[in-house]
Amino acid sequence: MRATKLIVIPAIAAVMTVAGCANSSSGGGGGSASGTGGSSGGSNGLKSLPEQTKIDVPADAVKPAGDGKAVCAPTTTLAYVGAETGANAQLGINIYNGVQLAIDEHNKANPKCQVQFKKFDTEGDPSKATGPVTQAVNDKTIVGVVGLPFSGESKSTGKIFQQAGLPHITPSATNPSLTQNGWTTFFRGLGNDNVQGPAAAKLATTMLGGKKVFVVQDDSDYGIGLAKTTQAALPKADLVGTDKVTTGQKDFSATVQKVMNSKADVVFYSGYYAEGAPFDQQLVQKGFKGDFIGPDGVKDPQFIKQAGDASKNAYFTCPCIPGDLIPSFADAYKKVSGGTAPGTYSVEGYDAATIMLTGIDKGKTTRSAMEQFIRTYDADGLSKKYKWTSTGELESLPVYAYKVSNGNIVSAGVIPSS
Amino acid sequence: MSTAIPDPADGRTVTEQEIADIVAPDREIAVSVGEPLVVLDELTVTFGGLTALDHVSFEIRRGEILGLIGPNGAGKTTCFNAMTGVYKPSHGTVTMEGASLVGKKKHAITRAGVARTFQNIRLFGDMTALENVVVGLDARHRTSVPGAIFRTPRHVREERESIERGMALLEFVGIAGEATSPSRSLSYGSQRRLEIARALATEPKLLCLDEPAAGFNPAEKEELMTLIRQIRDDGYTVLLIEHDMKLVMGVTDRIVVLEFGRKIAEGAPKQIQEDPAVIAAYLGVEDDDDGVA
Amino acid sequence: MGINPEGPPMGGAEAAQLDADELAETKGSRLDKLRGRWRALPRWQQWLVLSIVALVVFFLPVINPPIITTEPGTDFPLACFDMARFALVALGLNVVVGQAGLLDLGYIGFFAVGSYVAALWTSSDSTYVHIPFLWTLPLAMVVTVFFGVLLGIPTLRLRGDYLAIVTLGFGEIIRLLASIVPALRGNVGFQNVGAPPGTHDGKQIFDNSHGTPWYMMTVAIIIVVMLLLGNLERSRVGRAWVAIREDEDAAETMGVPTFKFKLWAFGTGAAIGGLSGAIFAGQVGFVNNQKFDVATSMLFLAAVVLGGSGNKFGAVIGGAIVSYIPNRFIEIANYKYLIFGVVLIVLMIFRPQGLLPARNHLLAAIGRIRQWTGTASGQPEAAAATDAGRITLRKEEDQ
Amino acid sequence: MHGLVTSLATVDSSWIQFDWSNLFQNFWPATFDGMTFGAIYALVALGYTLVYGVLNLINFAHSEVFISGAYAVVFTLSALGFGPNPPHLSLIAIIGDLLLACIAAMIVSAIVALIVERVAYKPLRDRGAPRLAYLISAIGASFAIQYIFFNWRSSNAEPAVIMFNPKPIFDVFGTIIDSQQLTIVIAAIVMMVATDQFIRRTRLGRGIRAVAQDPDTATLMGVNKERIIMSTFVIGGILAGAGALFYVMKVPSGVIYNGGFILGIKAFTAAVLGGIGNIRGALLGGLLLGMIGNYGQYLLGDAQWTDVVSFIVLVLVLMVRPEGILGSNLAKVRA
Repeated sequence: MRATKLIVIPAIAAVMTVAGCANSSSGGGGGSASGTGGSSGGSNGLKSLPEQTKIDVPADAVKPAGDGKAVCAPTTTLAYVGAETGANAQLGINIYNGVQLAIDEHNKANPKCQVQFKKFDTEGDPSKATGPVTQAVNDKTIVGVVGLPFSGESKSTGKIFQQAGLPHITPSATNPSLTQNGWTTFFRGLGNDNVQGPAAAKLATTMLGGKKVFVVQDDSDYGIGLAKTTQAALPKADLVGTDKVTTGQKDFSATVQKVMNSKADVVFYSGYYAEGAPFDQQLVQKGFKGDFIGPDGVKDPQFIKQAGDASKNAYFTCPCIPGDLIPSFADAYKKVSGGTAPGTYSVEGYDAATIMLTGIDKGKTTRSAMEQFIRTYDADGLSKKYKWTSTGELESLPVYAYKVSNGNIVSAGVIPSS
Repeated sequence: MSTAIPDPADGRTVTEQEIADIVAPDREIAVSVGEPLVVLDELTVTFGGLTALDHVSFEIRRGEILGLIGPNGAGKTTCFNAMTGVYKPSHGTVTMEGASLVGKKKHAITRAGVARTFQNIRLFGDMTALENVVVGLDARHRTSVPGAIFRTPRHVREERESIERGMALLEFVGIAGEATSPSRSLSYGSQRRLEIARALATEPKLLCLDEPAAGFNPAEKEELMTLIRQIRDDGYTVLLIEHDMKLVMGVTDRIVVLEFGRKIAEGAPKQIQEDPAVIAAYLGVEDDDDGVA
Repeated sequence: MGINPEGPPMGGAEAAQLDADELAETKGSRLDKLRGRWRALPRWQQWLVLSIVALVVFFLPVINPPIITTEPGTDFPLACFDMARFALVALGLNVVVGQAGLLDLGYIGFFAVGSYVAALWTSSDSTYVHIPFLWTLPLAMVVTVFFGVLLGIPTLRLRGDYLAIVTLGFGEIIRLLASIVPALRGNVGFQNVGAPPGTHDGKQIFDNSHGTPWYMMTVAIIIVVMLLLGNLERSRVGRAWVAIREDEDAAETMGVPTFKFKLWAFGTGAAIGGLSGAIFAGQVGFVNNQKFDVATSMLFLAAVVLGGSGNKFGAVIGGAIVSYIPNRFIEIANYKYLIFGVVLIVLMIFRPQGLLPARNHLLAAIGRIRQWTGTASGQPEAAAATDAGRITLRKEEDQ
Repeated sequence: MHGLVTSLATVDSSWIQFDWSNLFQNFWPATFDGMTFGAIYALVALGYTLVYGVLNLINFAHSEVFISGAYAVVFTLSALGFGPNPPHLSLIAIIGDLLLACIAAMIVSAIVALIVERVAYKPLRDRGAPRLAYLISAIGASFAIQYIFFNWRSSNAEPAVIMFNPKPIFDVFGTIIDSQQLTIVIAAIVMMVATDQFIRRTRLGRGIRAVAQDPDTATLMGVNKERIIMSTFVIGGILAGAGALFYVMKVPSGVIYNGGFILGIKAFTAAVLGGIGNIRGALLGGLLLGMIGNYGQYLLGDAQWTDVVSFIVLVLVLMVRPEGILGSNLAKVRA
């Protein structure tokens, strides 16, 4: 055994030297010239966006606490249905902590209306979801549901909610077709892919001044849909190439090669941060000087954590107000989550729960009353204005641009529509 | 019940004649004794650079018991394997009744009429003795998956015949009492016999026995010799590889001797015993177990 | 005992009797007494017991027994359906792995093909001709058999370990193709997959939130499949499979066309996999590329091995357990695979034959053989000796 | 049936397009990058091959042996201050740190390999279990280890650790080969050669070959079979640990609980492609698989095709050469 190491280790050492020599030959130690793309314009010929210092939290945003005088039956229950475990758990945890926070705040302020909270685990799996959803639907004390987080599971269960008349607000499923099934109980608490796509196109071209945009999509429902609407909104001449990657992929050499070949100045990555972060990092490492744009699925503190300095070139689109920038929310959230900061869709979960809690406070403690209440709801939440169309889409949705500044995601203002 | 299964209900003991009729229904047909059944012509097998079998030619005649002997590593089993399709000969032919066996799949060779046993017993351990034999019988059956699923009349008929013939074969080799025991739990001797029954079940024209007496005591060998003769008398041709000279000399009609992959002698047992080349070959390797007793 | 050899073509009574024997016989030496008692029971009592068991199984979701129930975590009838689905899958995989001894790590591929067949011909998202859902079941079987043969022809000549990796690759290819081929809609998937017809009080019976009808249908299918597989087992085909599993070379030498029968095993397994996939698609009502991964393939394999590779009752029970445990104990959802992994190791060490070890009857009319054995050898005690032999074997296995 | 096939093909046949110009245009980058990955596959494939040679079984848990090493690399380097940004360290310091990480990975991988052997295989061997049992036990071990990491480290990938910024070294056919590619390929080849020599020349190597050839005879000849088996697992683990270092070097954010499974399948495919049980076959299979996958990716358009093409090539190769390209086994390596 010892003999093996004797052979192996010198071999590695020898080779490391090769690597090291190469490093030092091009100037002073490993990676001193990090060569990251310009974050603030200039070097790459692109415009930069000013950081937005003040966040437009709607002054009259509805809070779950209400007026503190609400009265309701002690069995009144809200539920979260979605991933709690499994590979998709993180998104679900972000959401139900938001819901938990809303309910905690409500119950603290309203001693006579203690709303119960139940969670049902779907693992984010369309085939698993029917069981928990049926269970939730059969529990008559549940008057409203926050969920389901993913488009796939929403598709496989929307009908069950519809049959039971149980209203639910999805805080994160963005597939446009979800509102075209005639489900009256389905409400979407954020913009769908059709809203974000054109905004992303606008950010890439008009706002950042990109002339050559490269669109990369993952193989998720979300990524595919968003890439499609983004490409459609881009001027034909500005789209220099497209590529597809797969969920779980960690090496993007081929895609990076294609981007470099295309001489693109802006890359739009339509997917989630798990692939987006290494992709951006590898782009920059290969010498990409342009900007990187990701949608709300990429806009996550994890992105910066994983991509490091490479993330300086990143911009994000999101039809949301950044909850982690609202200090009061972030602090309160951390108490519920056990210390972790709010993540993607935490605010949406909080807002969705707030709307239902407001309904309960107003005596809407049956499913049909709750559905009617949501349908006619018209008020600001923490992240946006909530007013639904007849199909369950939100009516007007500003899409915000975000950028990375000093290792944080900061708002760069609203992306003008049209 | 209109079948030929001896019905235990009537309390009658089955006669040996009845069993023999079931085991070898074709006995009367296979009587053109002496004609060549299988002909090996210039058969050569090489592994890499090593020639295991070097231009070996001989014929196996209908109705005879042919012994194939030689010192260890002489190529006996290789010859066997080349005939039964395990190895592909690099040169030469094996023909059976005029049709070539070379290049045929192992199962096709079996169906063409060559059956074998293995030197190191290779039964289907999880199966009962009877089931083992029925696998051999299945070589002649035609039912396939749909027929089996829906239990077509042919399937039912074949299954019934299988049990009947399988039991008769077990009776023939003398282990019918253990028909429903898993073959793994049979005694060594019974396993050897079962291998022979299983090979016979494929209705071969030529039965190849690869050291069937290995590990037997003299009494068992005696029984085996009787059994081999019975098999021949029932119209089968037998090719026998065996170390035990007494057994070989006692049971075979003719003998082929191999050494270092070449044929060095061929003839009646008497002739072989006196052949100087054979004696020379065996003197070199003679030991207590394998020597001429 | 009057066993009628000219019995009905399905051999219903006899087959059931043999299956029952098999079930009882396989429980290891500790249960020998039980087996003996079971055998001693008069026929009608055996039937009575079996019928009661069947009835309880059939109405399990309606009974919804406390403690056993998976509520409030997940709907019990749907959990029951999931058990039945897994049982059916395990039944199919058992043919391939348990009977023929072919290690198939890509069985999920067949399941996926079945699901997509149901989706393509019934979903509102599909542009193909729509046919009634029930017709997609045989169609799914035909299509998966086609895929099974397509995969089998180049690969079944390979030896065990090579076959394992190639089948694993096949499963992955099917999953990837589901993402790549636009007609299969990748992650977007197919909504509103069809269901069997029928309404009750104006509501659809086979609704995707009502597990009971789906469960009962699947259980009925399982029973039919088991009877048919039993027929196969006690035939030339079943014997060929076991022979191949035990010693492929010897089987070939005994005239078994091993390639052909391996292909049949693959095809049969594929058909059952496809069937379960189609039923699954109908129940969930939605099909996309999400759940057809290697890990699920491994769960299927775990089900077969847990229950007892080669024993169809074992496979069914194994399938049901693998599906039930995570639904019953949701707390362990995150530890599910960890626990399965450890269980697999422990099982292989202490009870490699699974809960119900394989002991297949490969011949019909066992009773007749026993009598014949006794008479032909002229030893009245031969039958008893036979039983003793069995017990010996089992002790060996138990070590 | 026929209708289905044709309709699937006709409705949307745009999904498969052979873009030869894309392949030719990117041929050399695809080759070099493929070789880099191939070298990593090869190092991991060696573990499969050695164990297969000695025990005749697929150590399905070897992928987890590998990923344990990758975790060790990440933890070590994170502790040493490496992160998502290239370090500002001197050359010597970097080499020292990487060596440290490499040794840590080798030790961890070797320990995990040994545990797998003792827990999942040894008891089966003692009981004379059938072949299928080993495989299932291996799958069990693989799952158990994966989900230990899952429950410990969550479903997120570990944050990236960048070891150094690749620098262009030289230019071949108009394509730049960087220091990273060169390091990985050369190191892997050196290690393969070292292993090959080790198996040929050392006493332990002879023992391994003897057991591979005929375990019973080897035992009779005085070879301690159990010790040989353990050594084989340890050597496989050490090589997997080295593979893990290069993997993290190449894919800094690729350390995730199921990351080993995917790479393990590739490595095993590589071993089979080259001829399982054959050390040189592992190298050849690894390099080929890396390149073929990359060619497929460029030829057919995107990364989803990599695995499809790899597996199809594997099937095709096995159809022509059922024992893999080089086909022989460990026992036949000549001394």
